[in-house]
Amino acid sequence: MSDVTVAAELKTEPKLVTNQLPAAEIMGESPLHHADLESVAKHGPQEGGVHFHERKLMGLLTLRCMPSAEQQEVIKSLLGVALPMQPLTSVTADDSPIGKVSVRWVSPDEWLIIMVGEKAFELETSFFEKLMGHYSLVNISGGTTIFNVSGRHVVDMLKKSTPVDLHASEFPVGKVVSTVFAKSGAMICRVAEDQFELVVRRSFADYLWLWIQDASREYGLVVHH
Amino acid sequence: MTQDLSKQSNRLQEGGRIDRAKPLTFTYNGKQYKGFEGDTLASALLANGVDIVGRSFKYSRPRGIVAAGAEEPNAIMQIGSTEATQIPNVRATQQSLYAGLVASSTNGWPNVDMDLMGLVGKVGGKMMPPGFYYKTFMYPKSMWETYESYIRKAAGLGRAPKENDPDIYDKMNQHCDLLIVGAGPAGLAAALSAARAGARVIIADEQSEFGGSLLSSKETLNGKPAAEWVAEVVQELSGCADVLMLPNSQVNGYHDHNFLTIQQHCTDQFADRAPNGQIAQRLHRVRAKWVILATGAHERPLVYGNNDIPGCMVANAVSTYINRYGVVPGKDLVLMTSNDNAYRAALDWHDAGRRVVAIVDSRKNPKGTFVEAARERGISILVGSGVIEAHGNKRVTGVSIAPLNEAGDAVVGPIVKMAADTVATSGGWSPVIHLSCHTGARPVWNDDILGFTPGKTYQKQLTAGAINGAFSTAAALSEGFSAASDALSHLGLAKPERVLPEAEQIQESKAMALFHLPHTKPTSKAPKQFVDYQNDVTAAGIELACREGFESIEHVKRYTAMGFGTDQGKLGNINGMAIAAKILKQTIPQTGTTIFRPNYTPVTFGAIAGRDCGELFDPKRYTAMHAWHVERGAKFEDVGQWKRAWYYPKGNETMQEALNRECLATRESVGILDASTLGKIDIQGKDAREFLGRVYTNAWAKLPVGKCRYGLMCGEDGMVFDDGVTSCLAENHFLMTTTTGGAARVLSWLEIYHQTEWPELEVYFTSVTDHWSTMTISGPNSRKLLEKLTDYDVSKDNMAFMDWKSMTVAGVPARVFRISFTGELSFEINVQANYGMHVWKALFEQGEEFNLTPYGTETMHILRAEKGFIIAGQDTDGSVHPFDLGMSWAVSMQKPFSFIGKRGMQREDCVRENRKQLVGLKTIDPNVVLPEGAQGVFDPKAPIPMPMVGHVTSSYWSANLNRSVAMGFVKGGLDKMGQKVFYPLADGRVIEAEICSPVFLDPKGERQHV
Amino acid sequence: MQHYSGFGLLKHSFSHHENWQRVWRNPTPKKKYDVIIVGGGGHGLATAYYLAKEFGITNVAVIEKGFLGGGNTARNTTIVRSNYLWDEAAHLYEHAMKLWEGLSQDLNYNVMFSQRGCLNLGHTLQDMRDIQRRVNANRLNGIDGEVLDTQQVKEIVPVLDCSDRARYPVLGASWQPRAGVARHDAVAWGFARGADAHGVDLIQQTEVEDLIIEDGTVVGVRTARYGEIRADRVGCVVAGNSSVLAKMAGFELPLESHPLQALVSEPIKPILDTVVMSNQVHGYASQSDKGDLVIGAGIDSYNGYGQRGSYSTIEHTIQAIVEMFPVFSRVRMNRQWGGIVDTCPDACPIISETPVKNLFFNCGWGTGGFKATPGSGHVFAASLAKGEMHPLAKPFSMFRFHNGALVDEHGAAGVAH
Amino acid sequence: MFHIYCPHCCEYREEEEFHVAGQAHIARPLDPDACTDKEWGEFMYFRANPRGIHHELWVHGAGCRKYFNVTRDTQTYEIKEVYKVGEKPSVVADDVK
Repeated sequence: MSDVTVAAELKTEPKLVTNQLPAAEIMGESPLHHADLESVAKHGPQEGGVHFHERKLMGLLTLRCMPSAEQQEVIKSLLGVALPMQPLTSVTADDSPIGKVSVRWVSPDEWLIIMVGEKAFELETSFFEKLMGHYSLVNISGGTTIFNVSGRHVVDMLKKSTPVDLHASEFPVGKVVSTVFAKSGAMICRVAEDQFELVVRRSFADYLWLWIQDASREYGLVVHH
Repeated sequence: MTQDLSKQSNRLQEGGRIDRAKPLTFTYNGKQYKGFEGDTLASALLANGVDIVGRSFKYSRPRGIVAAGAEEPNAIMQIGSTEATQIPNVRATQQSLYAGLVASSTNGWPNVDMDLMGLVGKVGGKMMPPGFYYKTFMYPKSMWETYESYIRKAAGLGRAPKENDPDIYDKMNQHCDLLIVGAGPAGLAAALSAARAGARVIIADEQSEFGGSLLSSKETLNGKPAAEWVAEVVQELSGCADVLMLPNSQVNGYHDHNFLTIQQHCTDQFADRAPNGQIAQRLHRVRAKWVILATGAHERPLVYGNNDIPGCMVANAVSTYINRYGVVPGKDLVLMTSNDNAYRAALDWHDAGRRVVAIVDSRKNPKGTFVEAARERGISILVGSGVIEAHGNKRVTGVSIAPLNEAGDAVVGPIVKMAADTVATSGGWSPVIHLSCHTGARPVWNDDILGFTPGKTYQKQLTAGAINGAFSTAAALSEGFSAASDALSHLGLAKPERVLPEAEQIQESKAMALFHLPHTKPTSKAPKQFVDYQNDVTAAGIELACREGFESIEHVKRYTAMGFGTDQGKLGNINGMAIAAKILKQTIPQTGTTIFRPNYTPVTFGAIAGRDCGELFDPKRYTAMHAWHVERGAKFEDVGQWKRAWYYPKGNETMQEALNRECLATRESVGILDASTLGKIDIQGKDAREFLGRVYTNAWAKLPVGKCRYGLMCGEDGMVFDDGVTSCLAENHFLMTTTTGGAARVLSWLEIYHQTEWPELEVYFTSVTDHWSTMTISGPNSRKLLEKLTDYDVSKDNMAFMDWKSMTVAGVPARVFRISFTGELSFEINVQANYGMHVWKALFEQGEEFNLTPYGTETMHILRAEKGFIIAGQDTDGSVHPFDLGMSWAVSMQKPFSFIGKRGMQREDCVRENRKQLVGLKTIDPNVVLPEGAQGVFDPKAPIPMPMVGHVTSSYWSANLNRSVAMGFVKGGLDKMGQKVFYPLADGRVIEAEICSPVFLDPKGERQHV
Repeated sequence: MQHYSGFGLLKHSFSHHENWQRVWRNPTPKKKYDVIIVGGGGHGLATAYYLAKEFGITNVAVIEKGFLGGGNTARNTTIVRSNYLWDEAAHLYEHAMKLWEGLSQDLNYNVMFSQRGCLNLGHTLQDMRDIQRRVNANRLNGIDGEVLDTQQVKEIVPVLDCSDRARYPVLGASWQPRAGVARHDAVAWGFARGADAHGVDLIQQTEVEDLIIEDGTVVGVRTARYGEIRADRVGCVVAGNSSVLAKMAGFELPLESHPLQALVSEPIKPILDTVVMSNQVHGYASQSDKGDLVIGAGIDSYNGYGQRGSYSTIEHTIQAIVEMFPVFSRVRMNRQWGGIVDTCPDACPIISETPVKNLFFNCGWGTGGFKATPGSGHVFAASLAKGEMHPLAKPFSMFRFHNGALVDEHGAAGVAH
Repeated sequence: MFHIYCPHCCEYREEEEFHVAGQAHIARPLDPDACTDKEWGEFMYFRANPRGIHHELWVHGAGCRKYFNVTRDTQTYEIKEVYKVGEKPSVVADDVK
């Protein structure tokens, strides 16, 4: 058994890249569409220790790669920011070729790239055209959504939900972990002192939304739209 | 201050940590009593002079409160003011008193004070030595269940509620540098030191207030009452952001790698139902870098005749009730001790203004600070003597005292009887080593302190204070500080300054090893001398067990049930071991060691379950079209965690009517299935094709771009575990589908082989199950329907069977796969899931003219069964290979790489004759549907056990064929076409069926090729 | 052997129970035995008992490193049932069931075998298919069994939540009326007492440190306490430690030793009369004659000889129990513990000859050991006595893992479509 | 409850995030077709199952989804080391040194 090696020969791989979004007039339904967060936000409590917001219909791409120096350079030019090679770190750039982008380390050969939904195909295309060698880039926008949770009790709520240590000394802003969340999973990124983003799978979104409501109950949950 | 303390006959006018300004009314056994805020239920009962709190399990003897904490064996109560809020088996010594508390004793009939079972216990008790039930109730054989029903009548302490629990319990995951268990002097000293050094600290204590032993003694620290120092420390700790203080919280389990569980009582200390939706209890799941056990010690009572009569108590409990609760639990005290420490009980009793009849000390020449203090007060001390028996029935009325020999194991002089209503005893202290045992550390006996101390541990664990035998406050403080210093240096944190309060200097003379007091009669004939109160284990019982050959302490415990109560032998285990050691003529360490398992004290099931119950028990996974299915009135089937539409009844349709309608509509026009739950894996890389060839049984080398292929996946044993269609999206790009239930397993399967066996293959796998919504339109009109929604040419010529194409459907970019699980012309439309509902609804808008009919998993099953298609998991069970399934066409033995499963399916047993093979089954009576799971036989007249030849895996009523269809395994079935199989059923029917091809409909496959 | 009876108890009560005989001797081992059984748990003791009683071989020693019945015999959830799917397993467990039914009388020791029935719940359509399949197979194999619907289940266990509220509602169950529970310690002690009475030497606190093998044939064992003890045949019945003994003999077994945890509640008034098991929800429970709810947790997935498992396993089990029995939410868990179960890839035991002549292994019972105790002991005794495997044991040869003739009791792995 | 250091995430995580995948270093025979039934059976089923030092394969399932090896004492449950797939353990049992 040997470790995974990178292909020596660099060329564009024959893969299928297609735009998956319809014209703008067709409205997408996010995984929490049925929960009608808009009216919850309007009619629900406006004060509380935990705030919740679904960053819906974002563009999310999974990049799998063991990037060579050359590939890293290309990726940097496409993303406008270097891939975070340190485990459990993330980077963001506001002025990348595809606008605001966040790149999160998932594993030594995996990153999650988050941008606005409309830009995903553009980035996929530029990768396909520019990045040589072995890699895979997969659009998972439809299968994923992002919960933004914040507030003075957000850490308490998260402590009920995940076994990772969220203390600021262990989990600073910018850190990202994939972990257990209740009986499902989530990728958790601390985006500010008291603000986290949870990347969750579509089919589990309703369960996790129920869970978060339940875990936030004693602190008061404010939903934003 | 004078309060109306009427009826609280044992309450002192002052003193204690109770708030006499806050009287509380509570109910015990139907009668109302008063206590104060700060009381436990036990202290309030004692204040009111309640003697009997229960009846013993086996002999039904009256029992009173013995202790003041977690070690209490007798005061086990039923609590709850309503049916739904009943709590069984609450230890009264650990339950805070609150207004309106309703408690009752858990056994005794008709009640604990006048218990008729007690008579039975007295008469029958003689016939109930340990293990008596192994020796009787055997004859006649048929009578055991009758005997047992009587035994069961006596079972149990409290009762479960009959209604569901209205409370909620939750959990929190905690991480810390240092978890300190116990907030007595050692724990507080440790916490203070660690907090000052900036460590992340959790300190938990089972009591409602921090302070431990300091709360129940009259000791001073820095010349002031110790409680003042406690208050200062608590104040300082509560100002530290990284210190979590958990009173009312039992650390109940110490698991591997410093994982501990803490049960925090949030509201159940104040109410039997959490007010206003609050959390009743919270379970903290703690991962600690270091742990300091500062769990203290429990005082051991002595074992003597009738030592269970109410009024017999542990010495320290007497002090605790006086000093902490302002309750003197009696009038006339006899203290029996083998050590100095217990003298404090007599001093406290005396200082509370009640009479100390005598201190009976087994030692010849006690001297020390407390002994002198007793002498100063003029308390009579009988040295070299022992209380050998208590007298009384429902309360102690007196004691027999006798001079003892040097070893304390024989009576050597005349008996003196004295009147008293309370006997406090002390045989020394047993360190609370329970938690240290949980991770497998074996305790070691320490002769100096006459107790077990924690053994070698593999955990990052330190111990401080009485758990190590450092019983004095000064020593505990010092050990607490030292343990914290050690932990901090391990953690790389700065060592704190040593700032400890000045404790009193107390001289104590050496304690004597005394556990079991002799009697003038041999143990077997003496009045019962209880070791384990809750399970009625006596010294005579232990001796009998040893005599019968149960010599290992584990045998003794199991034979007598010692230590198996809800107190887990906190009071009795060491005494029991000492008694066994003596009769076996061994030392205590030779006899064995004492082992404790989680929990330290019992933990509410609800708290362990946390929020993972009811609606949140397990995730419900939904597809993007779920809301539509709900609106359409679908019934759902649980498939793994998914909620899948099962069928869509209309009006008053029965299930079968709905299925018939769905099946016919699909074959006659067009039906639609939400197939989004199928697992989907995006596979990219130049070696993707090679990889597929290794994990599937068939060939993938030549699958062209734009084509789909069905594949079987086997384990290394050659047995089928999943199947699905994989499509070639581009030369180096594939989309694999898996079964709904197998998705996660297949992805792991691919990853483990890639990461550990074939890392040289350039390929990546990414799950896209949730990314695509999948809707299958199936039936002769499916093309016409699709044409209405797309401009793309979906004609047979442009899009052949097993082709896939990119196109726009209802305005949404889609990948459409012309594959079929029904045998009909079918298109599987995949769109980005955020647009699944849009396309689904558009299909229905356009599908009206074709009577587009939604169908669920059941109709899908029927339609595929008509075609003889298998479902992995239903038609396979991990014991069948592709050849057993008659699917040799899906295996390519010629591939260069020995694919997974190839070698396994060629083992001797896999290629033998007469294996069970999957075949079609046609019932002779077409109207009879074989039950799935029916077992076939060739000879229905054979005697039981009948040789079985295989079971029915799939069986349905086919509305399309107007007859039943079935598949099942039959031994050698593929060679037995046309032969009969018989299915004897539980209801006596025998169904006859003929072996046939599993393809019941359209054997040439013409319908899907149009 | 002193005969036990109610009359005996009465008689002995007049002499303050001072004259009860020892239940077994504490002998010093001889130099040589016909058969040595390594392992003094229920299976080993049963083997010795039947060797002596049924097959007349009394020159037998049972060598136990700790105390009799101190391993998995002392650590299980005491369930006895025989409703296994495959013929080979069903016949073996039913053989045990029949022995259970007369065991107290045979041993003159009340093992408190209580046939209060066992329900295996079904929560999914595939569960119900599997239940039908198993019950039909059981019936044709002469084993009692019925398929019950939700209402029938509710009638048998009123405290079970059979409503639609449940995450996985109860769709039905299989029901084996003859199944039940027995008093686990008593089983070991009863067999030990019976074996001792027939002359078997029970050697406790004696660890086997090596197997003595000469020319590919086992000739005895080496112990720390007594040195070499020779024997014509050696049977190893050491459950979780089987791989350790196999290593001494120079071969591997298809086994993994895992922690299996169990727990009891505090005693409560009788509320659950039968054994209730659920695979889908992952929990099983019964109530003892003392009132404890006896609850089995799952196997921890890692190998472990520490008699401890992970807390998450306990949590999942309690979640399942509270989900099935919401009224137990306020009952409290008293104690948990762990055993070491030796699991086989096909969830069936190994009762087998080995690559070493005259060395036999009886192991791999996984979670199914207790219920098989008398049957396992009986067929192993027969095999040891004749030097040839008993017909019921033959399908359970370790060599089935070479030729592929597994008896896969895992059954249907799960729903998938 | 184990606390396991993931060599890819480079920090300790809770056991709930991991799954064990059996004994480590069991390589699939390179030429399965040349194996006897016995050899193939031994590859699939027969295991050392030691009491004491054990090398096992774990996967950080809820985290980075990478497989890695753990050397663990099956008696005390101490984790002696973790190392990546393809690497060799540095801690081995006394009798295999």
